[in-house]
Formats: sequence, C-alpha cells, structure tokens
Amino acid sequence: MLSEIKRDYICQLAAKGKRVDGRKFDEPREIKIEKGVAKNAEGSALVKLGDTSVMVGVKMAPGEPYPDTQDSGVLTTSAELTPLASPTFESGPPSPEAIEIARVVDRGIRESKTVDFKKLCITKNEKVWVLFLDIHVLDYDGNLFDASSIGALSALTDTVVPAKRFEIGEDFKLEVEHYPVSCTSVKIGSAILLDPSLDEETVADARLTVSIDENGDIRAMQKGLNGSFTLDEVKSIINSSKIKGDRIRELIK
Amino acid sequence: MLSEIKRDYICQLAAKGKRVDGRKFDEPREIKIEKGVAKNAEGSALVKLGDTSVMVGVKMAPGEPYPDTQDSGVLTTSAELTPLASPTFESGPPSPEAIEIARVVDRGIRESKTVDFKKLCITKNEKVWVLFLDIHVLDYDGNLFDASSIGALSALTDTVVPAKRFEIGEDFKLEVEHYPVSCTSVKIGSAILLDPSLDEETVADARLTVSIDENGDIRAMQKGLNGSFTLDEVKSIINSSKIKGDRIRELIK
Amino acid sequence: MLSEIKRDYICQLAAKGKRVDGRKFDEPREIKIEKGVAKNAEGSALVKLGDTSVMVGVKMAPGEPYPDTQDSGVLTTSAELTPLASPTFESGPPSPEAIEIARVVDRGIRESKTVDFKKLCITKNEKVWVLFLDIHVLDYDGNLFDASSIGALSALTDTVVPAKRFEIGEDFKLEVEHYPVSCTSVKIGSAILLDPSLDEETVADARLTVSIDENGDIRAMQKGLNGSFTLDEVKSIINSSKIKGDRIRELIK
Amino acid sequence: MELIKDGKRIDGRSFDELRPIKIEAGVLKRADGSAYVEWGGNKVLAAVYGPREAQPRHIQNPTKAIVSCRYNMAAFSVSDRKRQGPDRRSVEISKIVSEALDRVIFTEQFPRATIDVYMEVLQADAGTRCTCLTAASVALADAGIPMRDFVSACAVGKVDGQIVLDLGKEEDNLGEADLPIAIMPRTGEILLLQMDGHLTMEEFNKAVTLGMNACMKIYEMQKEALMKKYTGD
Amino acid sequence: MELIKDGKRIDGRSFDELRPIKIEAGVLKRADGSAYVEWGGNKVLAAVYGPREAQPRHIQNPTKAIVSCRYNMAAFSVSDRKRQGPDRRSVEISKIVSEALDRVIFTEQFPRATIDVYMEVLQADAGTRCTCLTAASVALADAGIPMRDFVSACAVGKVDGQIVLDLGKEEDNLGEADLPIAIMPRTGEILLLQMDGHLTMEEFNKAVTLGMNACMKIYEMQKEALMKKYTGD
Amino acid sequence: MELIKDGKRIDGRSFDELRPIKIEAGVLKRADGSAYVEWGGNKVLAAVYGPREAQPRHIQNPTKAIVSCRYNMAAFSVSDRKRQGPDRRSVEISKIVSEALDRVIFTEQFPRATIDVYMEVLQADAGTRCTCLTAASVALADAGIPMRDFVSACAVGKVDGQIVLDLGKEEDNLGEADLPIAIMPRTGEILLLQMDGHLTMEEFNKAVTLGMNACMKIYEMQKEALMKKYTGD
Repeated sequence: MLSEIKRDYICQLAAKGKRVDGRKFDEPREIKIEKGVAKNAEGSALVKLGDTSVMVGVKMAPGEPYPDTQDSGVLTTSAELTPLASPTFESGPPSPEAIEIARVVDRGIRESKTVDFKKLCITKNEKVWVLFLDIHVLDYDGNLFDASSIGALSALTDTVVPAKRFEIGEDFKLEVEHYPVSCTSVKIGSAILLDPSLDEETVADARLTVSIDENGDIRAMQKGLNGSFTLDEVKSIINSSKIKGDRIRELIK
Repeated sequence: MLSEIKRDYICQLAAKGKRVDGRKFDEPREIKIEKGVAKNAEGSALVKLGDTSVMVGVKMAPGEPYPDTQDSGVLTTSAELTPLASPTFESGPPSPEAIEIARVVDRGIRESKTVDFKKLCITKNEKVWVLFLDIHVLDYDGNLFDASSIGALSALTDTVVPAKRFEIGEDFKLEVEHYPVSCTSVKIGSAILLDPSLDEETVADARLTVSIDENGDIRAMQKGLNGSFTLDEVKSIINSSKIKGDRIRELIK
Repeated sequence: MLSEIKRDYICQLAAKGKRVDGRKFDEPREIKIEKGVAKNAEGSALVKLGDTSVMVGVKMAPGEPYPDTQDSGVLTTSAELTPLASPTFESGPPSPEAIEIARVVDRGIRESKTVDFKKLCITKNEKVWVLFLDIHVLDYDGNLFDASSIGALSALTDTVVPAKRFEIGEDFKLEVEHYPVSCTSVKIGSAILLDPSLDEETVADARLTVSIDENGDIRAMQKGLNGSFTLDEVKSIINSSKIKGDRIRELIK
Repeated sequence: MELIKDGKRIDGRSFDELRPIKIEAGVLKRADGSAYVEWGGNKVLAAVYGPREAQPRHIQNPTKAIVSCRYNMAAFSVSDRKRQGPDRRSVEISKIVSEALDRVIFTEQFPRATIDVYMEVLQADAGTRCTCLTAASVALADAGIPMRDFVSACAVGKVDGQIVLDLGKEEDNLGEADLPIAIMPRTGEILLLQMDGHLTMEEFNKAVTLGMNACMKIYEMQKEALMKKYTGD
Repeated sequence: MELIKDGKRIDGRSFDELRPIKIEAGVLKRADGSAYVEWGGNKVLAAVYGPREAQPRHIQNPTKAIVSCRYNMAAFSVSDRKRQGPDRRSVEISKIVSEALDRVIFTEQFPRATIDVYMEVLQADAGTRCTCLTAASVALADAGIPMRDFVSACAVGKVDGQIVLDLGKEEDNLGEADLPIAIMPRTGEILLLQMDGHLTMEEFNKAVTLGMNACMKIYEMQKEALMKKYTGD
Repeated sequence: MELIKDGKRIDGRSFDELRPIKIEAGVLKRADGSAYVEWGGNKVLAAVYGPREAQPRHIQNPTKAIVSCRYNMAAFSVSDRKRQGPDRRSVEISKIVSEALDRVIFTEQFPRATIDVYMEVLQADAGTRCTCLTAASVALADAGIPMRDFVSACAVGKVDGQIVLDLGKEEDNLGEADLPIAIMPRTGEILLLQMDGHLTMEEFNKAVTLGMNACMKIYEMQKEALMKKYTGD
C-alpha cells in the first residue's frame, strides 16, 4: 500500500516536472569522491551520491592467466551489499542484485578497455597480475549502479601496482586508458529521472544504465526492472547520460 | 489419498496380469537412442524410455590421476534432475536421488570395466584423461536408473577422445569393452513389473536394478525403496533382466 | 520455564555450598583418558569427563607452509558436534559453538607452543607437515571446552609422525613441549562452579576457561556467555584452575 | 582473424542475416508448457510450471504472481565443461530474463502464485540468452499463461567495424560490441537491452533498428511453431 | 598380491568365516538409544533420537514417522583424512540405510514424527555400511522403538575367483566383486542388496546364500548384546 | 625485530599509551544507529537495526530480544585480500561480541525482537575486535536502544617481556601475549576476556589493570562522541 501511495505522489510531482527532493529530471545528486581511504588496498575510493555511500577497494596479487588470454592480467569484481547499508540487505551469499552490479561494473571496465590488461602480464602463459575489485556498499539511498561504477573507476585511478611487495620490480601506477562514466535513469509513468533516489527507484517501472566514454561513445548499457522503454526513450536517456557523464568524469580524474 | 487410490488401481490390474499402459509385466517401454546430439561434448546421447527423456554428455580433459591408481584415467559422474523434468524436482545442490543415480551409473561403468581406464593414461603418475559423464534428466516419467545407465553407455560408444585439442596426439575413439545393460523392476504387492512408469514407481514397495553383461554375467545390482524382496523374487528379476537386456544392448551398439 | 525452575534449584543448592551431583564447587568430575583408540589416526584419544565423551584424532600429511611461516608445520583444528551427542546438535556446517571450541583449542596449542612447529618443517619454503586435529564430540553432558582440550593434548602425546608412509624418512614421535591444561568454570548467581555439568552450563550466567601450564603460567583464557565477572572472580578462577590443572596434567602425560 | 571478407561474414552470412532457426512447441510431457529451439549452434529447452502456489509462503506476493526464471547450462553444452550449479553469469541472465518475461504476463490474475520458467542450454553457440527468451515465450504460450504480448529477442553486434545481425561464436569472441535486445513485438517496446564494447551513437542507432527488425522475424517463427502444434500440422 | 593361499585368506580366515565382532548396547547417555560395534577393524557408534516431532513442519508425514539416517565418517577414521561434511558416498549410504530401517519400524504408530538414526564411523575397515546397519538396529531396539523385526547385515565378495564372506580391506580393494546384503532375520526378506564387480549366476547364488546365513549369526550377536544390557550380565 | 628500544615502543608510544582514536556517532542514513571509529590504523563502521521482529519466527525468544552481531572484514581491509563471507575467525568474534553486548541491553523490554549489530572493518590494524565493540556500543546508544551501561574495550599485551597497552600490528604479530578485554565502565564488570600466549600471574594482574584503566578512557571518548552529535558541537 505504502508503495502505491508513494508512487502516486512521485507521479503527481513528475507530472508537474518536479521531484521529491527538488531536483530537475536530469539532475544528479551531489557527488563526493575521496580516494586513498583504505591504506591496505592498492587503491581505494569512497563515493557518496547524495546519501548513498559506496567504498571500493583494489587488491592485486600475481596469479595465473586465463587459458584463453595468456598474455593478459585478470579482473575479478565482487559487490557486497552489506547489511549495514539497508534494512533489506541480508548477510549471506551474494544476492542476484549484488551479482548484477558486480558484473555490470566488471564488463564496463573489461569490455570498454578502461585498463589495458596486457600491461598487467608478468610472464606470458605463466604469471599475470590479478586485480580484485571489491565494491562495498555502506549506505543505500538508491542508484548503486552509478555509485559502484564511479567508485570502481576512481579506485582504479588511485591504484599503485604492488610489484615490490611480490619481488617483481618497482611499484608503478596503474594506467587508466578510458573514462567511461555510468549514468542511470529510471522511468516512472512517463517521466524519465536521472540518478534515482531510493524512493524513486522503489516505484520505478524500468531502469537503464548507460556508460559513455570521453569521446561520447557508448561503452555499456544495462536495462533493468520489469517495465519497458520505447526506442525514443532509450535514445533520450543516452543523450542526457552523455551530457551529465562529462561533468562526473572531471570529478573522477 | 490419491496415491492410495492409484495404488489400489494398479494392484487390481496387476492381480489380473495387467498394467495401466497395457504392457506385460516384463515388457519395457519403447526405447529411442539418438547419439551425437551435443556437438560441444566429446560424446553424447539422448535416450527416451517411453516419455522419460535423459540426455548424457561426455567431456574429457587432461588431469591428475588418483593417488592409488597412478596409471589410470579418472571417471567423474554427475546427475542433474533438472526442474524442467518434473514439478517435484528443485534447483539447488544434488538431491540424494540424483547422487544415488550418479553413483550407481558410475560404479556400473567403473566396476564392470566397461572402459579400460588404463588406456586413458597419458603420462604415468602425472597426467591422465579425466572423463566427465553428465546425466541431464529432461522429462521424468519413471525409471531414471535405466534411462541414465543406457544413456551413459550410449554416450560412451559415441565418444572421441579430444587429444588434438590438448596437443597430445591424434583424436581416437574411446573403446567400450563391455556392454552391461541395466534393467530395473519394481514390486507392487506381489507383482514384479519391469521398467516402471512414474505411476508405478510412485506406488511401488521395492525396486531392484540389475546390470547384466553380454556374457549373461551380473555386473551391478542396487536395491531401493522401503520394501523388501524374497530371494526368489531377486532371482526371478535377474533372469528377466538378462533376457530384456540382450535386446536393449543391440540398440546401444 | 523448566530452565527457570532448574536454575532456582541449582542456585538454592549453591547457596548451601552444594551441587546437584554432590560435588564440591571446585571439584571436577571423574576423568578417563584412553589413547590410541583410532588406529587409522596418527594419534588419538577418547576422553570422558563424567558422561561427556569426546574423541580426538590427529592426521598428518605433507603440505605447503603458510606464506608468513615458511619454516613451520601447519596446524588445522576442527570440532564436530555430532548429532549423536545431543538432541540439540544438528547435522550441517559447523555451528558457532563448534567453531569457538575448535579455535580455542587451536590457539591453546599454537600460542602456548605445546608443539614446536619448526620441528615439523620438511623442506623450508616448500613442504611441511600439516597436522589435522579433529575433535569429535560423542556424548554431551557439559564442559566441551575442557574435554576437547584435554583430548587434543592427549592425542598429541599419542602421535607418531608417519614419515615412512610419505617416503620422507623414518617415523618419529611428535614431541610435546608444554602441557597447558584447560579448566572451565561457570558463574551461577554468585557461585563459581568448576567443570560444569550440562544442567549447570544451561543455567549459567558466565563461563571462563583458563589454561595453565606446568610452570603455573597462564597460556590461554576465553570468557563466554552473556554474563559478566568481577576482576576478583576472574583471579579466583585462575587460582583454582591452576590447582586442579596440575592433577589433570598427570593423567594426560 | 579476419571476420569479414568480400562483404560476407565468416560463416558466409550477409550482415543482416539470421542463422538457421527451428522452433518446436510442446515437446515435454511433464511440464505445463515447453519449447525446443535450435538457433545456429544453440540447442535450448524451455519448460513452464504454474501458475502454482509460491513456496515458502513468505515469498508470496498477495497482489500478483512471481515470475521466476532459471537459466542453466548443461555441463557438456560448452567446449570447456561447465561445473554444475549456477555461476554468476547464469544468475544475472536469470534475473534479467525474469524481468523481461514478467512484463508480458498478466501476473495480477494469479496472486500468491509462482510461474516458473526453466531454460536449459544443451548446446551453446553465441546468443544463448536470446535463444532462451525466445523459447521461454513459446513455452509460456504453450502452457496457456495469459500474456499481453510475446517476447522476441535477437542480438546485434559490431564486427570488423561493421554492424551485423545475430553474432556467431567467433564474432562474439572477437567482435567489438554485442547488443542483445528483446521486444514486445506488437508494440515495439524494449524489454531487454544490454550492450558491451564500443559503439558510436550512429552505430547504436543502426544496430538497434537492425535488431528490432530481426525480432519481428523471430516473432513470426514463434507464432508458426505454436500454430503447428495446435493444428497438428 | 595373492589374496588366497593354501585355502586360507590373507588374514588367515577360512572362506566362510566372519571377522571378530563385538556388540554393545546402550553406551551413550544423551541418546534415546545407542550401540557400539567393533567388527574387524571397524569401530562404529550408532545413536537414536525419537520419535520426536519432525521439523520443519512441511516435511512431516501425517500418516507415518520419517526414518532419517545419517552415516558419517570421522575425519581420522580413514588413512587419508576425510574432510568434514557429507560426501556423495555418505549421502548414498544414508539413503539406502534409511530405506532398509524404515521397513522394520512400525512407523505408522508415530505420524508427524521423525526417528533419527545417527551412525558415526570412528575407525574404518571394509564393510562399514553393514557394521552401521547392525549397530543401528541394536540402537533402535535399545531406544524402545517398536519394530517388526531386526536388521542384520553382512557383505560377501569374490576374491581370486573364490566366493568369500565378510571382505577385509585388501580383499575389498583388490577383489572382483562386493555384495553387501541386509535381511530381516525372522522372515529372511532382503532389505538391502548391492553388487559391484563381476559374478556369474552361479556365483551370485552361492554368495547370497553365504551372506544370508552370516546375517543369521549377526542376529544372534545383536540379541545377545541387548540381553546383556537388560540383564546387566 | 626489536619491539622496544630505549623504553619506547616501535611506533614511539610509551607502554601505557593508546594509539590515536577518533569516534563519530550517527554517520549513516539508513541505519537506526551508527558509529565510525578510527583507532590507530583501524577504520570501523558499526550500524544498528532494531528492535525489529525476529525472522524466521522459530528463532524468536518470547521473553527477550536476541542480540545478533556480525563482524565482517572488507576484502580490501587487510594486506592479503580476504575472501568474501564469514571465516571461522569472524564467526568466533561475532559470537563473543554478541555475548558481551547482550549483557548491557535491556533485552527483556523487547520480547520476540532482534537487535542487529553490523560491524564492518574497512581498514585493519591490530585490535579490530575492541575497535568494533567500541563502535557498536556507540551505535547502540545512537539508535536509542535502552542500555544499562556502555561497553568499552581495549587490548593489552606482552612485548619483549614488557606489558604494554593497545598492541600495534607488529607488536601483535611478534608479541608474546595478547589480552583483549571489555568492561561495563560504570561497574567495572568484565564482559569480554580472551588471552593467548604466555603470562605469569603477576603479569596478568598488571595487564588486566592496565587494560581496565584504558577502557575508562575509551568510555570518555564514547560519551564525548555522542554528546557531540546531540549538541551538534
């Protein structure tokens, strides 16, 4: 019931072009990025997207390459929706939601060549750097896709490869080659809202995450929730993601 | 209740020497075997036993030998009672039923020397072929023991060892040395019915699976369910298993 | 309710300086230790503490050292509260209770240098002895900490390192260098009772396990349950643990 | 490896050509509805059970049915044997497929119920998720579940700089972008959309149009398969 | 290795000779019934709890008690340490042992209940499943569970071409066939029967008769153990 | 490595000196109460949810609330990455921390409820369990849970034969004894007490007094953090 009333209220506001917290439809919440917050990590970042708070840490260690990419480092991404962050999150094995977030962030880095994993090869066919990217959700007020993705990219820009600790040369900074920025919008009724808060996310029909790089090209997309989009809606979301992503990119760099 | 009524009906028919689907007591359902159905497998077979449908695939890869059989290949058998196959099958870790089927099929191959695993040694003490036999139940209308066992034997006869892919010589056909055929009977009241359908299996008191080879020798037995057999019943089941098994063997070869 | 009545009864007795089974406050139950009871183990002991019965077995095999102790053997301790032992124990993964017992016993051996693990190094940086200590609870009538800990120490004194089986020299007796003995007390109301029976343990407010070595030094402590101790109570428990531990040590040696 | 040569793709197809597709409805005895789809080298079986009471009770939704999908690959369906049990990829696909199918089912007609859709990949080539969605949609119809529309799916991709329809295995492995899409064919609404890789805006527009057109072809084949079953043709 | 020499087996036994067996009833305090069995090099403890209410409720059978057995090996019971938790072998043995014991218990007297039988192998030689069944049967009687008969079990096998009773460890590892059997001693009905290896019809007939006769001897020892407990002898 | 030199410890502290400590209350939006603590190189976040209905029902206690704590380390909080999910160490710490906190909460006021305390270690140095207990206690107060006292915790240890307060990482790894302690500061009662290593009686007496005194200092900082939040200072 509560969710029905909340939905009606959000829809009525939207019909007047308004949002609960006073933002414009295409206006993201304030973003704060703090790097280097976890000193035992090779790189880390704490990202706040309004009241949503996500910490991302990078750990690295030498390991074996995948059989089909013998000359490339390995990326392993996990997300933990810790029960601190929300009364609805539970301890235990990763939920489908956590797995989806981890996989979308992982593909966003891997497929868009954010990092050149060939540079993380130590000895071809034998030893490569394994990069563990761990997303730790601390406070959940909506839009974990963007908070996680921005946190991941920020942590990567903070990362120093710990070569010395493993006696394979000098430490060096991880090179980030592309800066694809993820922007998520939801559809509620006929309104399209960028960077949804928890309340908006709860009543949304459909969700679309779009990741755009510094050249304005699309690097990843993921549609979610039980609703649908028209093709025009998709195109319009891509456009506003491009515009807003440019500003966020400056914060990450 | 339903199961009581069903049981009464099946027993009454049996008292007149009849079965629900018109078969004779020692008459198996129609068997269809199609080999080579999964092209990513080294060998495969789809077996239909009436409406029961089981797909078996063989995958092979080099691996380490067991410490106590350093010169022999390794067999690993699994059965998955996929939830497609029955409203009572659930997702999740293998049920005791799935484990029993996999182990009975596994022993049936291993202990009866269906395959000479010494021929699957690559380098003694170091590297041997690991043969993964996966039983995938698709439609469950009774008697999974026989469907799985016939499927396994059929898939083995279809198997080509993928030596070339792993750069250890030329591919070669897996040699099947014996053809033990599994025949399952159930006891309902005092009747003994070969190849039980699901309805018959559901109301049965006891089950006996007997595997007989091409020489008429016993290669494996497994009694199941909460009821008991007399020694005479056991002997009579062995006899009819021998006779029916001979016909099924021709279909597999 | 039952537990309230039981508690009242035990408290009333305690006010008169008495216990349900007639023991004095600082009097342990009869201890029986039988070594060498599991011939497939490298060392074993069956310990009875009144009606509490625990079997401990030691298995050893060559394995890899921990990265931070390249010249030391490895200790791995597990406890299984088998469902034989109590109507409240369940099958399945180890409960927090089982984990706490295993870890307290493990630390008791490791940190108090009961065994010199450097003597269990085979080849530095490469191969060391792994010592698996398995605690198997068979009958639970209270005070598993002491029964397990005494059982572990007894099994270690019974252990012969199976070097010959792994072709690394002659078998040799495991050297036990210290004999820290664990004594557990509980607080019920204002009474402090040594070696609690199940009834006493069930109604106790707080528990303290103290492990004292042959020199009268403290080697380990673990406080448990929801209640508290005053510092004076802690000191008094340490004292009686020392006195009673000396007698138990003689039984183990 | 050169994936496009003389305007033809590695398997000889033209850029906007689908692989051969075969759809069969009602292939299993025990399931309430089922379908078998061969799509290029993919072989997929889908089964539907329900609507049936959701268990355990605390997962029941008092206002609508739960649509619960399970995507699973047989161990022998891929070249390197897959271990039994759901990996992270399967969990994600199960989730997004559930969301896509939920939209087309009149779930509000079955409060407290569950509609279970099981998809088994028996042989995998590229594009198993679209193959599974296509099969699942037919299985739902075969089970008589009331639906507001079909779900038809297809992937588009970029290979050697060229937008091509329905990626084959090598194209999927070595291509520059992959974009699976699922729509409701009657309204053209988009139910599933994912993209990995690198596409300019222009390429995206071209790709999505190509994909949506292909979905309409799939829709025709789905209808035909159901017709064939019910007319016994 | 030669397993039979001069008509004697590797441990000196004759073909139809059992290993030394010791059975004790009522050995645990907390369990409702219990038994300890040493059989050759096997040491096994069985405990029975129940009839008690089956939990969670949805597993309850309104017409009869569930008989739930758990066969478990202690980590140190075998030469190569066994990892904690049930492996596939233990799951199978637990299942067939449950089925065998269910038959002899008057389960219909305890609707909605569970009767739990726990079997722990503390030291393993060949033949643990028969040892466990033998112990479990005594523990059930010790717990006062109403039973229509006992369960008595023994294995027979083929070694160097010869049918022999109650295989020892080397015989089990290197022999040509293994046939564990369990019967209800009063009626001779067969409750458990497994076979692996290779037996002609003739050999099977010989083996099964040898095994069933041995079960009768086990039965006498089981009765004696219970008698001893209740007479305090 | 020499851990004490010229009467100073490896990080320059004197024997009875705490590491720098910073406590902040009410740092999370969604949690009912929360606290953030930096203690030397430890960074810890604690959140409290409840009292809320315990689920599933069969775990409810009809006479009092359950206090359920979960200690968890982020994968990146330690030098060698920690795998996700509770290891045995975390399970033990969660258990003893639950027991310590249970004592100070008026659990009898909330029958059938659960009070959940989640502690996340984001950066670990030595002494995370005491840091977590300290944070949890502040988070409970911030959540308005009725408490009979605070919980204040600190570890003492032995290093190079010397009793020292609040072990740092090298001291913890190479020291001779570690003794974490938690008390109710108003009464001085001991809620948590563990010891590993080697202490004479005399050393124990010295250590426990040093630790309890330090707990009183922690208590002052805890109160200050709460004051700061509520006065907005």
